Amino acid sequence: MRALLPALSLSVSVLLALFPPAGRAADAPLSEVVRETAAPAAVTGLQARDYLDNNDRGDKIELSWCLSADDGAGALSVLEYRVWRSQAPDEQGELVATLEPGTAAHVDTGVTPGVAYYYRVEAFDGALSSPAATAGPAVGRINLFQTSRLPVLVLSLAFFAMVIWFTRLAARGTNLFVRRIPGLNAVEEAVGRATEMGRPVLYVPGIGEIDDIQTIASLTILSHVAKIAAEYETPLIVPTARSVVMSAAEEVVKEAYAEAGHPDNYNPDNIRYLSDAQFAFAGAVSGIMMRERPAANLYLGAFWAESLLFAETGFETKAIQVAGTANVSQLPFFVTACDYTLLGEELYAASAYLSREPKLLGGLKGSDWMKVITICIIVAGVVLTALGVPQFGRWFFTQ
Amino acid sequence: MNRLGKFLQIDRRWIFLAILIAVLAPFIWPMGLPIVITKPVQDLYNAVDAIPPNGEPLFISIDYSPSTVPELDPMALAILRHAFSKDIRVAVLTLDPAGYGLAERALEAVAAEFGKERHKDYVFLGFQPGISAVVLGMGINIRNVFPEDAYGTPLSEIPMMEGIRNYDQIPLLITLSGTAVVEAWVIYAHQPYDAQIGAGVTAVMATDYYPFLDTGQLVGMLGGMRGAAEYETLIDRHDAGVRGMDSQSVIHILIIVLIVVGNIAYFGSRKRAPETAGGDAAA
Amino acid sequence: MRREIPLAITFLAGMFMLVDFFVPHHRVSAAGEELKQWGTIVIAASILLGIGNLIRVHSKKIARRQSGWGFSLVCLSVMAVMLWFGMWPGAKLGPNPLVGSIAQGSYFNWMYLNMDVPLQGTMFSLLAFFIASAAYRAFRLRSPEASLLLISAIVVMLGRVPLGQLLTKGLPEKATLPWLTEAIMTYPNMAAFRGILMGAALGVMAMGLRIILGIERSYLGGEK
Amino acid sequence: MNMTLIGTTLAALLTIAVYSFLYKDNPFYKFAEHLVVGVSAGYYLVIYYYNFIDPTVVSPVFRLRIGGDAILLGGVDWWMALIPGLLGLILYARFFPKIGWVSRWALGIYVGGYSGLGIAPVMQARVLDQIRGGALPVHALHTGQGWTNLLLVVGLLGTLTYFFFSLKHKGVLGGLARIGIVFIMVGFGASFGYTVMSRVSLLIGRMNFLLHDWLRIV
Repeated sequence: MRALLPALSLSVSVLLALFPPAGRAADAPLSEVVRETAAPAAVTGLQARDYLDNNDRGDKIELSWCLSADDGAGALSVLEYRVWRSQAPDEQGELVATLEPGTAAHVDTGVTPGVAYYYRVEAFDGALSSPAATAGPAVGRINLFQTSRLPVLVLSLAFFAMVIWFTRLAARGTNLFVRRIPGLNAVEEAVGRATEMGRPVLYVPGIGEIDDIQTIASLTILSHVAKIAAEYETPLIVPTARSVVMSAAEEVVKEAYAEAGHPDNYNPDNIRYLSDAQFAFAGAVSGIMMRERPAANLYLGAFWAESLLFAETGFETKAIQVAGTANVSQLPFFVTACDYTLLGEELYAASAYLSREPKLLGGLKGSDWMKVITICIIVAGVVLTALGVPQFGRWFFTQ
Repeated sequence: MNRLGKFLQIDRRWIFLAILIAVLAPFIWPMGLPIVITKPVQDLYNAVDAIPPNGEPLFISIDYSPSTVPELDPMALAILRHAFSKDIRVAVLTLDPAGYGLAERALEAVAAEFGKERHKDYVFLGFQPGISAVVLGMGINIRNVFPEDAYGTPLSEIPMMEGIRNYDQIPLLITLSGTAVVEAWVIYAHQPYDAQIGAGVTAVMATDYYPFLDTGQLVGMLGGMRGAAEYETLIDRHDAGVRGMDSQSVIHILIIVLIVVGNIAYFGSRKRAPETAGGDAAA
Repeated sequence: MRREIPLAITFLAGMFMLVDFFVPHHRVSAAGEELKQWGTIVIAASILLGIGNLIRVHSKKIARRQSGWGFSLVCLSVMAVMLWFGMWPGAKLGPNPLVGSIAQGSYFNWMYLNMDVPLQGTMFSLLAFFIASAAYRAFRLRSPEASLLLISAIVVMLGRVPLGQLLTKGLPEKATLPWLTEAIMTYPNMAAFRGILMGAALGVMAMGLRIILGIERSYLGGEK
Repeated sequence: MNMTLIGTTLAALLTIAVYSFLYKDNPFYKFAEHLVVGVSAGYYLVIYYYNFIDPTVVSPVFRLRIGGDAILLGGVDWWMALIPGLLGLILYARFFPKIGWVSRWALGIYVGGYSGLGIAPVMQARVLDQIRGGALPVHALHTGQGWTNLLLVVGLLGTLTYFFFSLKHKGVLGGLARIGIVFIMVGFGASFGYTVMSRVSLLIGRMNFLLHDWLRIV
């Protein structure tokens, strides 16, 4: 009988290794036999380094390790990991964290910046601890650069360099070719038609706030449209949904009328703030279309759901309609209901294209070459993944 | 112009009338068509379901305004009901000034339904302007952006908010929005702080966010009234979402019939009268 | 100077926020937060500019008895009532009297829920009618591109509703309308939108850079 | 008649007034249109004041100074709240022609700040992440996944090419751009079809209100 016991315990431990119990090992009395003799295997590959988040106070150190061999499987199932921190390599120090099994990383918060720390990580099975893995010294620092954002910085700098380079080229008088953008010439045509019919032009700069770059692109186009309208002596109505956009539009239009030599024709009552509320604005603009009957409706800027409300009401009043937005979800409606539509980036291109100011074309050229780079990276990525180089995705992983 | 050509110029008010009839009829004679659950909805449901009861709260950001109430209110109600029925704590906030009253209305209604207690089971944090600033600020400390709840109680005195500092203690944040606010949550909360973001959006915005589901930037998504109807089916509590689905079917069929009829008329009349109305579909 | 100072301010504010993205130092983050806060306060403070414009335009109409001046009167008086209900002196938030509060149950909240919410919601819902008339008018098989637009629209419209799902119920999974819908949304739609988004993103960045560098300044208005 | 019933009836009548616009522009619609502009203007003013101007500027600068203690607001002393308050004020300088140009300072901070704020996250979320999501493995063409990935990559490259402005769309470039247009058109169609649902939901929502909440006939 006595010989049976070790044999039994051995076979139980083998069985347990093969078919780990669902609960913790501590619940299974038989494994106690084994537990008395050995501690769980130690964790390996422990590393400690400064942890960098986006609001860095230098008070965090990041730890990572490989799980103990007894984590999850095996008779010596790990109950928890214990993380100790000290300021000397051979001290046990202070227990800073106990972590659930399966955890292989931890961020220790609350360290003093600039102080060197040593870490010990032990696997604990409820009775015994594994030998400690040690790492250190690690120092929490207040960093000045978010390294995980390096790819963003590199690509941004490349992009800036190209934009600035082309802008300087243009400023020196180099002729930069830009292909015809369908729909842009329609803007002038539309204003012309309104003049012939003796009816006003309606220009809606979207419902975006002025921090939306689309709104600024729209104000640039507005300045161009206002000049034509001033020359033709056609009234220009600009309804806005944001106070600041309204006051900027006032400045832009007043300036354009002055430049066109008709400062007296500027009517401040035609630049109107209607409402910040989306559909109060939409309803009021529909009212303007029905009652003041503009012959040309231009919708350029950031639009949301009101896009189709404008375009269909405008269609009913038989106005010629040109639209443009970078809000992709609204493009289908403008495309189906308006006469011409500027898609996405064409809106930004339009301000450069219409003003024909060479300096503005630089940005357009820069983003064109950025597109070439992007396409090359994507193609390279496809090829590299096909060749079995999995790192590609990781290079572009940022936080 | 032949008879078909005239049909193309039909007064659009007849179309409006047809739509009105198509939406009303199923209300009076419901058909009860079955509803299939799609993956983004199931994913969001599972993510909510996985939150432990009476622990770290589910955050719901009611970022919509009155205009999108029909689509998004049923979502808010369904998610709140799901959470409260599982005893999951809920914190509600809004980044849209017009969402204040709506958020309060939805939260109080469902909380009363389940007999939940303010500050113990749920909290209404109110509105803070400056979308990106708030979203980023919550990554550092919620108390910086919401020092107190909507009724002036400091967060430190609210039991359920104890220990809830930033996105690390928020198992899931669901934004319900008809605008680009979802993107702000992704860019300023998921990117820098790795917050888990789920979204409920209007059907039209859903197309914008499919790429975000693919890259894991969004945990799951409800798209439009259909998404709400699916969620209502999942929690087995039919409401406005499910009720409207029959009308949806009928109107969709009506529009398709209109398009087909329009095309038949177009081809029939084209030989004599070239059609000029309508926008140029090519870009 | 009148031109240079604003441009310099734009440059400094822009560069700071740009650099802030790459610098994790907590003081820089805090300063960035502060700057953002300033920006939003500026916007909040600006709302009176718009309201002023609204009051000016409508009161002019009323004073001159222009056509529809009665409606202008409705607009201005309802705004005044709303302000009075919401901001009666001594008001504070939370459950309290009906006037001078915005909490649930107050007059302010009542007007909001029974006027603002239904009116805006209904204006939005007009789109159900307009989308039908736009589809009827514009979805014609007149070119290959227009045909693609039409066909994918019809497939998705059918695939999204229960009735469409019933139509193809017996077929293998990859021929059912819901599957096709999901496929169109996930593949061509996503590829195209991803492309448009990336293009637009480059446009945004180029424009942003031009603004910071002061090349783009029309939004600042004239020189005077 | 209680307030709730009056409110629901008022909301229902306003709803019908808006729908009358579908028949033609009429006084009821004009009334509704002007009403909503007025109500929402009042609403925004009040909400902005309570939630924003009051806690960030008025309270720290005025009220709390009376007590003598400078309070901290997100780590900032009360006087820091004065700066944005002043920036907000100088927006109104444009009404005084002599100092009107000062109003651009506020605009400069706002527009400049947000332009700078936008650039890098846009590069990150809309370019880098999308490159990562766009460069998919296409070598496993014997599986369905390989083909769909190929479709995604080709569509993405085509669309990007369509937005290339520096060269005329001829030859290979023209071909790719044409593929781009095909994808864009299918995408727009799908988006349109998808949206029909959203818009119809809104109508259903209003009908649900009229029939269920107001008339109570369903």
